[in-house]
Amino acid sequence: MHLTLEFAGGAELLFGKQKLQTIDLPDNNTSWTIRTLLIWIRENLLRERPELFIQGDSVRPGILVLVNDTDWELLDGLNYQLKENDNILFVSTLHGG
Amino acid sequence: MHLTLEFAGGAELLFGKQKLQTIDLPDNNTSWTIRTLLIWIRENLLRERPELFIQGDSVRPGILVLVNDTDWELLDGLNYQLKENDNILFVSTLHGG
Amino acid sequence: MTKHIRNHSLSNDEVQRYSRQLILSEFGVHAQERLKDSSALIIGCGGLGSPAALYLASSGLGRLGLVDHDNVDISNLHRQIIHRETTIGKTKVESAQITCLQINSSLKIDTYNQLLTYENIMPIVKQYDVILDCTDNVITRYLINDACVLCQKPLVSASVIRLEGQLSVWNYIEKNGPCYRCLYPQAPPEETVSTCSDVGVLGPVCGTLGSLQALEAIKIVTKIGDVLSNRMLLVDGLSMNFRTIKLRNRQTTCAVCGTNPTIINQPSPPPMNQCSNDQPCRKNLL
Amino acid sequence: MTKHIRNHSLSNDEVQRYSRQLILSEFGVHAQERLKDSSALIIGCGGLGSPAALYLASSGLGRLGLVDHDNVDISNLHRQIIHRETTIGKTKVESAQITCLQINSSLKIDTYNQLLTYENIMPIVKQYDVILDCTDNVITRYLINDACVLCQKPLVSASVIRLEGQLSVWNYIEKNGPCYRCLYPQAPPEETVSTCSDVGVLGPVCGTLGSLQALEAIKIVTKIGDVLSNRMLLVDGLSMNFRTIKLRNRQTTCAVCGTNPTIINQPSPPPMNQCSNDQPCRKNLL
Ligand SMILES: [Zn+2]
Ligand SMILES: [Zn+2]
Repeated sequence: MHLTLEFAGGAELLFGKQKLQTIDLPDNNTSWTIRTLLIWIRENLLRERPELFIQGDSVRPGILVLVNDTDWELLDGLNYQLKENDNILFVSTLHGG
Repeated sequence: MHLTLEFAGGAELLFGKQKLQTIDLPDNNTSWTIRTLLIWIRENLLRERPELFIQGDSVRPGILVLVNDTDWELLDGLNYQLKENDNILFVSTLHGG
Repeated sequence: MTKHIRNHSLSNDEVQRYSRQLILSEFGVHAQERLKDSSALIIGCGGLGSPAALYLASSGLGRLGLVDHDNVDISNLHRQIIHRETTIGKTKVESAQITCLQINSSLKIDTYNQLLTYENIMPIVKQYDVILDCTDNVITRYLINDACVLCQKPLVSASVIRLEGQLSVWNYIEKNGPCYRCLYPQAPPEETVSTCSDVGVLGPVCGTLGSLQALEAIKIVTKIGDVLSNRMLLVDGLSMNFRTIKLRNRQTTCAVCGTNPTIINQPSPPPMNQCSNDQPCRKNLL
Repeated sequence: MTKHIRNHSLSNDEVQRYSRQLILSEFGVHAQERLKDSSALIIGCGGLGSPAALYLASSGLGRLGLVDHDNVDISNLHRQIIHRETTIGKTKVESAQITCLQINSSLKIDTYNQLLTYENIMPIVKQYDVILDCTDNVITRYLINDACVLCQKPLVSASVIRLEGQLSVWNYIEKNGPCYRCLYPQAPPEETVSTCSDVGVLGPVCGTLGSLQALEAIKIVTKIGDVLSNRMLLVDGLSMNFRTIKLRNRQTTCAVCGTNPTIINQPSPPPMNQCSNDQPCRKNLL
């Protein structure tokens, strides 16, 4: 399954400063969800300090997850079933002023 | 054919101040192009002063035409063949400061 | 123009000064009058607060509140365009007030040269129609959010770092909008939070976001346009990528704005995370 | 930090003042030095020019040129945040200079209290590394564009009206970018052109676009980030809609920047349209 992953607000620092990457998840019998995507990201992409991105089976507090520019809370959250060509944006909240 | 038309930079004033409208062009044997779309717009949507939007078979100078956020000059210009669900944006250039 | 409109409360000077807003069809005399009858509180007179204050001061707003407990430092001047070399060492609120009055000497300005606390914030926030969060740390952002929810005030919040910015309006009741806690019920781990002093920021990014905060505040009090609630604008100044994302509504489970709030009488610190080294982080960041 | 970098040209004061930029990993000492060695020309000290000048003045730019033939008027103050009640009646360039020097007294500023013409513009434009079009009429925009192409200068151009804005960088050779004429070989019919004096404008929209102009100018001279060339940013402040559109490249048929240009020695008026009442419109709008 072909997806675009984006990182912003500093989250990209955990991914070699890459703000955008396209990935291909192996097709398997069960569908991919954000939950399983996070596991895949942890195992395949996270170069640094996983606890700065993931907490438990979700993202750590302060990271907002968007699917096609929509808050995952409006979709199924961790259980959202990914679709071909979905765009998943992980944006870390900024606090500076 | 279902299309989204958008107007900005003041061009919307010629269309009842509506910045966005969805339209359905009748399916016919020949495909729709921007050229024929402009004729259709002139006949069906333009309420005011057509010469402030159209000049000859094109848009008047100062109006930029975008198809799916891309300059029509990078596509086929007037001859661009419209596709289902295309977004056509007509933006009038601003000059104020 | 306004000569044709009777019974408006604008003086001749005001008609001249605001003429470019009065003739604006989306704005006009009535919006200008609403603005004149309104008040805004800017919390933080730094990178975001500078342009926000300058544009609100010049717009015809009736009363402007300015909060900051800091003094002007030379390292502010690369981006905090409301301050001057001659105000280095002065309190930021006094420095900001001076510049605002130079633009608009009849503007009513209240200054609060103080740290906001769980005890003092609500009596201040209550006095204004719209609040602008132009601060620079996590704890204060939760503090301001809670106060705005408890006092029923819309909160125009922006944040910037490096060349990025974020903007949203919290607690916009007219649209059942979320508050800050609706999105972030828990504070981020301290190690993931950067400040402008740590990693830097470029001035014009502050100018962009602060100007947009002023714009949203004006739209809120004059009731024109589409307020940026239930949406967040993400700005990346390096790539010039502007993106608007759709956000959740007010959350029934929210600790401060939900149906069974636990935060009721005054703001509360957010639930803190364990640091990644498994030590609790309870720093007083105010 | 900079103590570890030898052979930089920044004074101690500058290191302190610009510290938040020096620590910015995308920026740093080298970008700050490039900025210090660079110059920018702001044409128009009004709604757009005000924030653009304030942010360029505070950023560490080496030399700033300011052009405007007008005097400060009370109707400017609702949006032109660089001017003051006390500078009403002064020339805009002097008024702007005063404020810029208050932020950064060591900034070199050149002021041009004059109308730009086909004859005088090129010798002025030649002296700067990047040009900012903050003007308010069609003819001047073509004039500036032509001069920038002929002098090989990148042109950061913005325009605002009501609550909308547009921004692009013209003649950015590094990306084979288009110039203004590449998009608009013919001037629009006079009747379709509105001015802020006719239909109005809201201050913070100017703040947003002018800040972004300063940002683009800084990116161009320091060579960081992705310059907004071959793209245009459309801003709708009423709906908070931000949209980036992809533009054509430099056009080989362009009258000034194409392969067989007809505009060679100095700028030229654009081809004018017939007015809708079939009278030729050849007003001198300068
Ligand atoms: Zn809430
Ligand atoms: Zn050209």
